Amino acid sequence: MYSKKVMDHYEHPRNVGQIVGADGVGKVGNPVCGDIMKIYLKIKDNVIVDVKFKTFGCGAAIATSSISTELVKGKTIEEALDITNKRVVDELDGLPPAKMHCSVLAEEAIKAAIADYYTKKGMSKEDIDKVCSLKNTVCVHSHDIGQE
Amino acid sequence: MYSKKVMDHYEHPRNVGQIVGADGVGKVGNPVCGDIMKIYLKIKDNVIVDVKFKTFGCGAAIATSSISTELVKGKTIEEALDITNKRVVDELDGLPPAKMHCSVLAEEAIKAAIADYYTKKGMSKEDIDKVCSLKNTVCVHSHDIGQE
Amino acid sequence: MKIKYFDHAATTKLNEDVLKEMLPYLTEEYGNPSSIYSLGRSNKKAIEDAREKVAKVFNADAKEIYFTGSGSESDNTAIKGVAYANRKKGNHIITTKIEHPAVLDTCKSLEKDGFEVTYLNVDSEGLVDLEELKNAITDKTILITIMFANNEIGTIQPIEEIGKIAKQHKIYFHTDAVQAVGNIDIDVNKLNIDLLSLSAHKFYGPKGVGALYVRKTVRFNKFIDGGHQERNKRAGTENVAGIVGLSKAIEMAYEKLDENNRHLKELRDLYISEIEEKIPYVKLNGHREKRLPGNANISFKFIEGESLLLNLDIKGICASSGSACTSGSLDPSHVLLAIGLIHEVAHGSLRVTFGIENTKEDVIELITELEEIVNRLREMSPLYEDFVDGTYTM
Amino acid sequence: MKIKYFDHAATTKLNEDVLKEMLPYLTEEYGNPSSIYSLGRSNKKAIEDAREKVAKVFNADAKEIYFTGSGSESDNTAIKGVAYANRKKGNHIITTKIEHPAVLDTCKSLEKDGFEVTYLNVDSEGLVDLEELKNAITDKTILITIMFANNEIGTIQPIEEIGKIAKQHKIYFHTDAVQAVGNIDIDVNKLNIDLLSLSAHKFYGPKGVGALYVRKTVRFNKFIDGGHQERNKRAGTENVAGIVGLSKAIEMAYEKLDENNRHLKELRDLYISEIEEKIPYVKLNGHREKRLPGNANISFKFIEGESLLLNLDIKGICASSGSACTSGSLDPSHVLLAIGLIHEVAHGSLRVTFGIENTKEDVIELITELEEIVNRLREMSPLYEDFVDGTYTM
Ligand SMILES: Cc1ncc(COP(=O)(O)O)c(C=O)c1O
Ligand SMILES: Cc1ncc(COP(=O)(O)O)c(C=O)c1O
Repeated sequence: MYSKKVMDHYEHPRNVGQIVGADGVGKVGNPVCGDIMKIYLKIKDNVIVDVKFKTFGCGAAIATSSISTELVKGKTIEEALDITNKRVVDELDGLPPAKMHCSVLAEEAIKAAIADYYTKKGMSKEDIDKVCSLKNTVCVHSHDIGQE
Repeated sequence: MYSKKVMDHYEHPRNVGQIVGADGVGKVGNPVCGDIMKIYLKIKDNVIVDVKFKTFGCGAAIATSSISTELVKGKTIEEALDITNKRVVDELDGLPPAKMHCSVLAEEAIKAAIADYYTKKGMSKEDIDKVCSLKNTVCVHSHDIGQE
Repeated sequence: MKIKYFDHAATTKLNEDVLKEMLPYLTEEYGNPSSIYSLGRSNKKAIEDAREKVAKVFNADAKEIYFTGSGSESDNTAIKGVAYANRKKGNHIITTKIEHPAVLDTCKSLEKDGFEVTYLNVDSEGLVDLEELKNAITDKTILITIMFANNEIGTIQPIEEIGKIAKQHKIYFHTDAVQAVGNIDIDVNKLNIDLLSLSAHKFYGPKGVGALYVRKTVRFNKFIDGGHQERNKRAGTENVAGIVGLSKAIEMAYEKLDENNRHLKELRDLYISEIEEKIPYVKLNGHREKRLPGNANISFKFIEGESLLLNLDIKGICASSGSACTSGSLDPSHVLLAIGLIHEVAHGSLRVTFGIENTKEDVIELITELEEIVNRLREMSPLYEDFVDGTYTM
Repeated sequence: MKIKYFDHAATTKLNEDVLKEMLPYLTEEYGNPSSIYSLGRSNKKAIEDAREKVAKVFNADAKEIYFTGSGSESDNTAIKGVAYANRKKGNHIITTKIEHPAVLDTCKSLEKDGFEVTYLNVDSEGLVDLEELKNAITDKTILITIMFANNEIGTIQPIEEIGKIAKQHKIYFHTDAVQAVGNIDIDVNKLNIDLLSLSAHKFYGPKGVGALYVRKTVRFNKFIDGGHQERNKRAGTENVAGIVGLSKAIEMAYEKLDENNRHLKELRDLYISEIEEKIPYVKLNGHREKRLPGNANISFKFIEGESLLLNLDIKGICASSGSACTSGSLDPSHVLLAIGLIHEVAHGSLRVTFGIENTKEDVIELITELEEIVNRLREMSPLYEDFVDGTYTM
């Protein structure tokens, strides 16, 4: 089902926790769907110097959160915004079709945290939306499409 | 499926053959149905002194023919006419439901042979029918009724 | 790593004695039961002996037992078979919201074909309301199909009362007893059951073979068309080894029913009481007493079931969850939602089902592992964080 | 007494290597394939590997293979599945008069539900007429279902030509290949087959497991409703051991296809030529060349098949007959009647089907026994007496 890489990440998730006084916090997902990701960023001179996450969700949700924190750590904000869900999936050596939405959630969580950082900086909502291109994640699993 | 007795009779059928110059010959059944029984009787002083049969048919058809010849041999005609299909079945320690019609055929074959004997003696058809109560056997197996 | 298996409601390990009885039919006794030579007849006899054994367990007649390819096929055969054979009498079927998909989806198929189906509610412990059942009956009702015991929460329905109601109204009563058989004493006459489904692999028998009890007086259609096997009610060369295995397994289960039940209940009650004592924010799902002897379904709040299962798997522990992620659908278990759980609590459910080979030591180990894993997952749960912060309640 | 088995069209003995592959799934590998822990995943993988193996044989994709509980279930699934899913396009189905009951009775069921079925004739050798097929096609035709090779007389149909016709008219083509699989090389793409049924126990696999190939583009309904197994097309916990056995057996059959075929044909041709030489008044049923490598169906005039079988059984010889007495119906085999046999000749048919473990010596022994038994039964046959007397001809 899951790749070795996914299993390694849900068994030993990296950067679990929270950052008190974080510069940006993103929270996406919905308890009704069974997935919530929360990402904390510490940003210095446009660089993500620290990152932590908390996730309520399945193994894939934990693994995508974990790998995403690794991917953004030490990166500039622009670099972090470039990380797509596809990149997350590739880094994990693939995800089952039914779990693709978790990678989307991870991408969104990073963007939401950066948006929060921009908001705190006083950027307007429209400008943030332009930069972060935030979608609204909804309860849509891709199981049935993927399986047939 | 078949009792030991039935298996013994189809394996070692008694009185197989024909009697040249028989006093009575009965033939019942229908090749279309897959059962034909032919019984030859030698009758002296109202007693069946010899009997032979030939049968085209399944194991039960052969076994019922065989046992019937044993049952009538040495009997008076009246005693032979008293032999019912039930008696044939009992003597064979039972038959599967689907094979009950074979025992009916055997009863009919004996009666047909006796009727033939009476005919040769000049008895009228009505009188023979009264004595022998011959039915017309038709292609009706009792499988489906028996199995449900 | 030694596997610790607590998922006996999913399937069980084939009993060695059962396999031993099956093996001749996987080797020298290979004849087709429909063949008339001795190699065929001995296979036919094996099937008929198996039928006797199964019938005996339920106080039924051997002619009332039909072998199938699974519990699901038994359910399909029973429900579609009765529905189509009795369509002239009526087109209404009553079932519940917590049936297994083999019943629920069969009912949904029938709805597409002109049947009307009432899906009864259950209360917070998973029990149907007998008054609601009575009120649902119309003069078009031809079948009541209500499961004996639920596969997720273990709740046992008041089958005898349901049977009485069905009988009073002259409506056929089918029960999906896939989880009950092997765990509960069942007399189809005492309970007024007209049709009953079972599946061998739930009681230490082989996978891919089931059975259906149908009372002699019930009219039902053939489901698989073709040859005359199973008294012309289910076509297909018989799975002789499977049928022999089913019959041996059911015989063994009922020989030791009381003993096994005592053992399972002890493990179950130990587990439930220890978890409730040691881990906060948990909820037992299903009825506390009217439940399968080996079933314990508990929701661990603030965490999600699949990640719980995966962490248990790492420790070699097998269990199951009603989380959406393991159900193959968008929603968590329809059963947990039907008993009124909110989604996030349903997502955090863990079903542990004990079996005869489990020991007290196994259970204690399970509890220890669970404590640690639940703690760790809560530590990484944003829901738990919010709960501790006072910004979230469930 | 050592059994001499010549009834491989009825069923075959499970191959020992196949059983060996199955055994882990009857012992330690007992997980439910739907479970997410490793004991479940390994079972899921075993099924997916089996699917690959089966697909490879037919030049198909693994996603086009579905496992079922029997050849009969495959036939029911294919025909009912296509019929109900494509009802809006049309309600007409074309089949033949010589199909197995699993196809014929399924078609009859559909007729009761508003479908129209054309039953094509066959010639005296059991072949369908392609012109008759073409003429039968209407703009309501949604399915052609014609068996690959007949189970009684062994005749092999012109499948490639039928496939072409079906494709030209954009009609789905299903073939019941239960007797062909393991004996004939089948490429579903080359032959334009859209659906294909098979049953494991016909090629030294286990009883109670079948498979269905369905081309990706075919719309078909689920037959057994319930869980999501088999990509949501066939509910029920999988018969993992059976599926693994099926895949191993089919793989082995096709590895040695040519070699096995040469052997079977040698035995078959020896049998047919010797019987025709040594026993008068016999008739070969089916096509002399276009027939299954192991099939020889010969009518022995003036005698009845069941008594022939019973006499063979006494000698430990297993074979089969189209006599009414062994078919469970009033009439002899519908196949033998369809090729124009009169009833009494049909009653006297003997089907001998050779298998890979049979030897030339076995065949010679069979012929010797047959000569003696046929003679003895003719001596006690009133039909033969009449024939000798000149009062009866057939
Ligand atoms: C041509 C054909 N179709 C279908 C079947 C049915 O297969 P099964 O008995 O495995 O259901 C058989 C075997 O009896 C067969 O020979
Ligand atoms: C209550 C219930 N009904 C039906 C089934 C279906 O049984 P099977 O998977 O053997 O078809 C199951 C098992 O999954 C079950 O628990």
